[in-house]
Amino acid sequence: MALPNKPKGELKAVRDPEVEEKEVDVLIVGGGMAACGAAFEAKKWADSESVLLVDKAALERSGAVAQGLSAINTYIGDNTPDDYVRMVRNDLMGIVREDLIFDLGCHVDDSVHLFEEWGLPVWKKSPEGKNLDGKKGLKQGTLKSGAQPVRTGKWQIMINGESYKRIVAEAAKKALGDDNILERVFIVELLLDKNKENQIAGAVGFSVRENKVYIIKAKTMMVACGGAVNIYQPRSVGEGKGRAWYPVWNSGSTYTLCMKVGAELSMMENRFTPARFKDGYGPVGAWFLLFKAKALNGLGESYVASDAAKKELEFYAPYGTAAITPTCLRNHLMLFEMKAGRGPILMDTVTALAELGKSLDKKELKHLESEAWEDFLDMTCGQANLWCATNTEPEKKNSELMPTEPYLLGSHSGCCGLWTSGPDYDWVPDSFKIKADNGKVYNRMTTVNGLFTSGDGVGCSGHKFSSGSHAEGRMAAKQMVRYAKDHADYSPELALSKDEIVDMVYKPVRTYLDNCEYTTAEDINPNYLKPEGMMYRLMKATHEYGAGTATFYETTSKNLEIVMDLLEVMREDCEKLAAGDLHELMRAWEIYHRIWTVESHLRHIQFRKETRYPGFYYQSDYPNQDDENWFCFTNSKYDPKAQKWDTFKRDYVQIIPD
Amino acid sequence: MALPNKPKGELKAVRDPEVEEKEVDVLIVGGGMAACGAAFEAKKWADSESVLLVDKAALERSGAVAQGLSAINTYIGDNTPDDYVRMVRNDLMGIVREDLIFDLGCHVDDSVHLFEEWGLPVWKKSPEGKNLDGKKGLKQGTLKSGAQPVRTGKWQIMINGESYKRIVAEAAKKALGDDNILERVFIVELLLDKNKENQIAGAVGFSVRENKVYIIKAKTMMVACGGAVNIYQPRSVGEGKGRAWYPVWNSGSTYTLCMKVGAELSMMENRFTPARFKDGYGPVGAWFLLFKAKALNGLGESYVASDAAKKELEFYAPYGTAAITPTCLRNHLMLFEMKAGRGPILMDTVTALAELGKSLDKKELKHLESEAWEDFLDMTCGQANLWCATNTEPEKKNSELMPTEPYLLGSHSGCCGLWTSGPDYDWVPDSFKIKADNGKVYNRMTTVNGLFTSGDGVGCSGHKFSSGSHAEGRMAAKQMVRYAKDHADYSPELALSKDEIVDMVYKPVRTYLDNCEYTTAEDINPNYLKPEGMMYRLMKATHEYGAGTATFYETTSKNLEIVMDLLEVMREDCEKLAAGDLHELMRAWEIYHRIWTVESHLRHIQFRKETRYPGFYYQSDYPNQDDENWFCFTNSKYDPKAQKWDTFKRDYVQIIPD
Amino acid sequence: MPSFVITEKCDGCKGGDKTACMYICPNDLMVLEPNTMKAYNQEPDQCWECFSCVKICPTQAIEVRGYADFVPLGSSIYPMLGTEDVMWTCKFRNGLVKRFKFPIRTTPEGEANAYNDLKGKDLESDLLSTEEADGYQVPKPQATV
Amino acid sequence: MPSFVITEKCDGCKGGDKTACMYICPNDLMVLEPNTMKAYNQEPDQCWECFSCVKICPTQAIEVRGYADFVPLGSSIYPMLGTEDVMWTCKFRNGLVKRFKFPIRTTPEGEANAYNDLKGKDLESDLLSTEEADGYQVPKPQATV
Ligand SMILES: Cc1cc2c(cc1C)N(S(=O)(=O)O)[C@@H]1C(=O)NC(=O)N=C1N2C[C@H](O)[C@H](O)[C@H](O)COP(=O)(O)OP(=O)(O)OC[C@H]1O[C@@H](n2cnc3c(N)ncnc32)[C@H](O)[C@@H]1O
Ligand SMILES: Cc1cc2c(cc1C)N(S(=O)(=O)O)[C@@H]1C(=O)NC(=O)N=C1N2C[C@H](O)[C@H](O)[C@H](O)COP(=O)(O)OP(=O)(O)OC[C@H]1O[C@@H](n2cnc3c(N)ncnc32)[C@H](O)[C@@H]1O
Ligand SMILES: Nc1ncnc2c1ncn2[C@@H]1O[C@H](COP(=O)(O)O)[C@@H](O)[C@H]1O
Ligand SMILES: Nc1ncnc2c1ncn2[C@@H]1O[C@H](COP(=O)(O)O)[C@@H](O)[C@H]1O
Ligand SMILES: Nc1ncnc2c1ncn2[C@@H]1O[C@H](COP(=O)(O)O)[C@@H](O)[C@H]1O
Ligand code: SF4
Ligand code: SF4
Ligand code: SF4
Ligand code: SF4
Ligand code: NA
Repeated sequence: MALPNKPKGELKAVRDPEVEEKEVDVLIVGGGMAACGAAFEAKKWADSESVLLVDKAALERSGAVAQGLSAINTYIGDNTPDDYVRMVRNDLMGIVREDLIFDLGCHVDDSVHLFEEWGLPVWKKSPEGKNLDGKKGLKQGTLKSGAQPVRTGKWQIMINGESYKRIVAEAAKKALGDDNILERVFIVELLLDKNKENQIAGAVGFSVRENKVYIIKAKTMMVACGGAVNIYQPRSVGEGKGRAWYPVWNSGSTYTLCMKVGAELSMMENRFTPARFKDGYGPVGAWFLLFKAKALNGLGESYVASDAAKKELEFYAPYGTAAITPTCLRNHLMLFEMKAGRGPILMDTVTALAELGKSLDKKELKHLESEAWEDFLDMTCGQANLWCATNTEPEKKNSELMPTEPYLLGSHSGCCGLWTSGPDYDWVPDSFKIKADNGKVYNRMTTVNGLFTSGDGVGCSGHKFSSGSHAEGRMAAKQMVRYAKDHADYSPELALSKDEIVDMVYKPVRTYLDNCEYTTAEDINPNYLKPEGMMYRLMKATHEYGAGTATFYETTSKNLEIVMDLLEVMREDCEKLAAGDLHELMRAWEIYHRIWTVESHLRHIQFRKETRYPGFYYQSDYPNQDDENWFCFTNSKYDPKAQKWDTFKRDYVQIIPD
Repeated sequence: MALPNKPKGELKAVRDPEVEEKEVDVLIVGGGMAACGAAFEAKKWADSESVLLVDKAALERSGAVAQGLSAINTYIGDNTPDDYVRMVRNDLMGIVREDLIFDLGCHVDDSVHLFEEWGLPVWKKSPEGKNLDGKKGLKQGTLKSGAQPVRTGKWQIMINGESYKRIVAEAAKKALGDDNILERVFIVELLLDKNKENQIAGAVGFSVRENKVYIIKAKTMMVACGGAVNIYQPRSVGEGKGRAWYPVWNSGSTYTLCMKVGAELSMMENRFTPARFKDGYGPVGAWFLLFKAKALNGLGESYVASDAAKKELEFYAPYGTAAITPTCLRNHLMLFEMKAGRGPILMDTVTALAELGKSLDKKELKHLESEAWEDFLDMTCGQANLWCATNTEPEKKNSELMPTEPYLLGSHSGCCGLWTSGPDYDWVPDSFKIKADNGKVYNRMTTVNGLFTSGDGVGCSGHKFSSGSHAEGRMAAKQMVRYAKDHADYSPELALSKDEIVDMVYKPVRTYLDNCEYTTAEDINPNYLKPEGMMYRLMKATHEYGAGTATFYETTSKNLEIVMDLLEVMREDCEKLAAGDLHELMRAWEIYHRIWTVESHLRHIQFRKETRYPGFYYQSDYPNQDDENWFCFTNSKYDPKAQKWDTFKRDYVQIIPD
Repeated sequence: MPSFVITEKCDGCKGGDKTACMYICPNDLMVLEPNTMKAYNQEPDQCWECFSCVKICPTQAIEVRGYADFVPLGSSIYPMLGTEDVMWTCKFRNGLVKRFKFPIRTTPEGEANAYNDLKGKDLESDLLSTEEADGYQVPKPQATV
Repeated sequence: MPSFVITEKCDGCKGGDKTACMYICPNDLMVLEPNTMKAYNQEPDQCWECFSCVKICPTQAIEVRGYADFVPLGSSIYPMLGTEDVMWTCKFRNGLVKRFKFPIRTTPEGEANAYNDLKGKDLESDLLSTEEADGYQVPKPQATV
């Protein structure tokens, strides 16, 4: 254990890494649903343009869909994009970018049809109205050919999605070609062009497999690194802190990378804290929607049906009184019970299955049971093990529900992210169109020329989910090729030298090597801090002051002041992050990304002097919605030159009528 | 890192330890304030009787006073024991054992006088009413000779207490003799006599320095292993979980050891959650009482002076309206602010020091500053470093306050513990006198014949603090000698064989050795669980369901049911605890002790259907005090033969008039 | 619920230059110890229990045991990933065993149609390549405010 | 705020059979690594920052750095324990240094009066040995209910 101190990982970091320099036309950062969409689409439009994709992990299982998914939550089908906009708008309490959402609604089904073609098993309705799994349902034909999916809600369709990501990645890899894909390279910072103001020029990163720094120049680039997890203390703090609902490896790179080159953020206050099965973080949607289960409070009451709940929802009309209660308000009602001392909240699986069982024969019942288990096994395996470990047969024993710690994401039922252009249609207000240097509008381009995003990265447009993220990545890919062609004679130049870049990327390694022998314990050293320590520090600060679970998601102006101070000191102390091996070097950069991301989140909460999303968070000094002053987008921008933040309003414009 | 798996510690555990058998008349388990008192006193009364003290650590710095203390919180001086009873009774919301408290008040000063004689520096008032530290104050003479201490409150006196424990331990060691002291031996279980019903016969433990099991027979024994810490998730969960307010190494051994042989517990629901400087857990008493600082809410208001606070306190009359607000209600008011969204709570050190500064010259001001720092440096050093790290000069920057996670203890401002006899005076009600097998009453004896406790171990009698614990240990020691003499012909016999005992004590080692090679990672193995994992499990369960900080100290009947189920499963899984080295073996037994202790705590909370101590915990289904049904002691008893719990009421009897 | 490697079963992927578990873990947790040529999880408290390593290991050497924080000992779930289906064996703490089989894909591995020959035409339109090929028309809002 | 050992300063207590830091830690954290003969804290997250090891180390090899969870880097506090006083040096993150000296004991070490010659007389009374010697009278309640 003691001296000589040894880096823990098997891949020790050295002081002077190799450097590999690359130059491409189009760069895709990330390898998740959106990036795989982009990878599939890009070459269809590119001619001589080169495309490179860089993922910190292996495409086959990287990102949020690593485990699989049991449903595709966005499939328009017989619905209209107009209704899709209405649903998303209501769920997000009114303030959304309807151009982006409508646009997504127009294209998402094409991706779903591809998934099915590639081999993703999609449940079908039999002519008799029975549910068929994706294998048995093959006989009904494809969705594209008119077969009926199994709908849980109006927008969701069931799949057998264990291999969802493998299938999507396979198509992406084949389309882009292995030579154009770098796996296990973590992108650390983006770089602006040396000569052209506000123009993206490249990205730098490093390999977690060998001591190598990558410097990649690109004319245009999409950053789609998913959302941010482990920015708040999770509900389990030992080994179990791996068990966040969203994948622990998404560390806010999307937001941090883009904001640090000056891209404008929007609605970063809109965190997402889903209600989930307690501890296992298993999904609840199928239980509520497919199995029609009710949630009970500690007194055994279906509290959502109570007069108090109805009154509470009326207070948030029109959102609260809509046919589908917004996600945040569903949490709000749950928290309302818990705070009133009427916890815990239980999902009444017993009654739900008994009710369903009344109209089913034995075989159908067995099938139903299997569906319930698949819902977990397809995307939250550990929840299934928790049921096994606690001898929970859902037909015999109810399970507890609990809202999770907050996440930042833009593709699920949250909508934080970057401010981007939407489609360049005439019905889209001018204020939503970002003009590039050449005066053109590029769909899903951020306010930095040539810098695109999609999936969790695009702000003001939640409820895209896996399918929408894929489609959006494809949209962005096409636009990037267009951008590259329009800027054929632009040749990116970096302001930093090779050495300066290596200094930056490998700083934690050098700090480690310079100091590790000073003490007898590798992790406790006054001259540096390991990323794990900083992770705890970040989580404690946000947990306690930033409306984490410690306070039932409440914060106050004074608490926000405190946490902003703590974050400033954290950023200072990040100069002393230390990494002894390549894995730890990744952790160092991840925590750095997390700190920046959550800072933007809290700046937005601080700026928006109302409580727009009760159930997601409460600003106790401004406990109500305040439409008069705050029915608008909250945007912010970090100025990389001045190193200063600006937070400001942008007008909300309604496009689709109520 | 990977194979072959190696125990982490330097002292590997072997399958078959040495065994050392001992037999003494009087056994002292523990080496803290109470045990040192007992060690000082025992030989003064013993003739041929042998006495042995066993401490898991080194007396010089073991127990709660390891760091030192800056005050002696119980010194009667010019006050009366009668008033002392009134103060303790009011602080603990009415239900206390007045015989025990009065008795303690009669003897505590004698210990304080000894401390001073031994060399503990005690602050003195100069004739001009100035504060003199313990060195300068020497000229004033001793307390015993009539010198005036520096009082913070009515009961507390200031000391320079860095070496408090070293001094007290020195006297204890000299009095008992090094040969009669075993350090670094952890006691695991007590054993009853094979032949005599309900008679203590011995204790078993092991050395954390060599592979050796101790089997110690004794006629009589005192268990004084302090209270229980790390039974609830602390406010910092990374490295910082070492920073509990009470010392992390006190693991509830007192309660578990005694309850497992059938000793009756009382008022185990009475946890203690002190308000402290946030994160550093520095003491607040001196700030409130000596420096006259006020606590402010997030709006900058001195909330304790508000009408709302007054109303709240009146609701808890007569306790709430007494001159000194009870400790739990002080927390309650603080929580009231935080829950109402008026956090954080700040100690207004700036105004307090400015006010004091008005009447002081420069030198006196400097001295005052030094007093403020000493308050931390004498007993919570880390708080001083936190001030340094956050550039907090108390005259310039206020510091936040926060109630801690719950602890179980009986000597500070909490009163859980064992049901014991008090003194055998005629004014003591018969129901408080436990008759031993010979019909005699032995002061501080539990309901098990020959088994004594003191300090944190004695229930229903808080506010003893360091001085009272020492005095109480002395009282118990005298009674043990008396018991040993009265039972001179009793020769303890154990029901378990040597092998059975070794099997029990070393079970975690054998589980480890049998299974550790199955996986490539020493800590992750399906066939066992490391103590650290179990610690997180315990802490999460109590944190969330047992009125931990997760819920602002609230629980409900349903949540209590859940946590009782979780504890049962934990006890089952304890069969699979694994330890690769001697340090880990101690951790295994500690977590086992913690689980039992906190189970008794929660059983009491479950039984007492009222909320007697708002600010310490809330039973939301019974949110108010209910004098009609619950103005009584809540007691419980685990029957070691039947392996069953019983929880019941005992009458409160008032002795000292209001 | 961190993954663990069963010592006897792991063959270090036969000394290949990247091991399957190390290749796949989205969180870069699995590594090979070069002396013993056995894999281990280097940061169990960052394991998302995604089972990617479990499913890919050619020797079934990897399993998962529930997070110590809240999962009682004694249960297990284990997936056998085939080409068309996954078969889960779920063992309860109390001994109950449940088995479930779910389809995972309807085409042979490697056969996803990547439309490598498809070339988009109108870069200025808002159509995706396959939409364009299908002759899809982008809808307009039925009404605007 | 776990303790740490400065490699160069620790001499393993000169190879004595128990080292000072290991002897004193109330939580059994300090251990000696036998190959290098240097001490280390084996469980930093259970360190109560009691400074017992810091104060006792004969070579001033042990210091403490604030818990990563909430203590910014760059400050330190350090005690020098004498026979009569302790001298604390407190360095702020911003460079400010404060020094404090407090008395710790008023008698020479080892000279605490243990009253080894005192023998109690009346085992049936409620008096402690020194109370009995002083002729102390146990008070009775001024009044009872
Ligand atoms: C985790 C999760 C997610 C979902 C669900 C359950 C669970 C448990 N549910 S349910 O709740 O309703 O049950 C869904 C469901 O059933 N149906 C559905 O359609 N979508 C669901 N989601 C949402 C979708 O998964 C989500 O919308 C999309 O995946 C978002 O796509 P995208 O924005 O591309 O993010 P990603 O996580 O897939 O990919 C991120 C990629 O970035 C890489 N990366 C990250 N940082 C990087 C860096 N610095 N450098 C290089 N690469 C770097 C990652 O490796 C990854 O490739
Ligand atoms: C931790 C702490 C405590 C206090 C304070 C601040 C802080 C930060 N404050 S302020 O808040 O007001 O600031 C006090 C103060 O200023 N003034 C005061 O008089 N008392 C204060 N206390 C309270 C007293 O310290 C307390 O009342 C007494 O110490 C209680 O004495 P005792 O009941 O003997 O417990 P102990 O902790 O001293 O000793 C326990 C011993 O048991 C050993 N042990 C434990 N388990 C064992 C096992 N299984 N086998 C063998 N040995 C096994 C330990 O090693 C130890 O020797
Ligand atoms: N109680 C509910 N009412 C309506 N929609 C829900 C409910 N619960 C979940 N959903 C939706 O179902 C999908 C999956 O839900 P979840 O499992 O919560 O991610 C998402 O589109 C949710 O918005
Ligand atoms: N557990 C729940 N919590 C909050 N809202 C719910 C819940 N279950 C259903 N709802 C809402 O209640 C309405 C009717 O849902 P259902 O009864 O499931 O069809 C919908 O608006 C749902 O969003
Ligand atoms: N605000 C207060 N009012 C009265 N007594 C207090 C207050 N704060 C602390 N005390 C007492 O001061 C002593 C030390 O307090 P503490 O530092 O809180 O342990 C204990 O006896 C407390 O009961
Ligand atoms: S995939 Fe399996 S066999 Fe290969 S290295 Fe990992 S654990 Fe060993
Ligand atoms: S279960 Fe998933 S996160 Fe855990 S080690 Fe395996 S691949 Fe990595
Ligand atoms: S007390 Fe000091 S010198 Fe001795 S072993 Fe410990 S650190 Fe080394
Ligand atoms: S500071 Fe105290 S608890 Fe920490 S290692 Fe030193 S003696 Fe042990
Ligand atoms: Na499946």
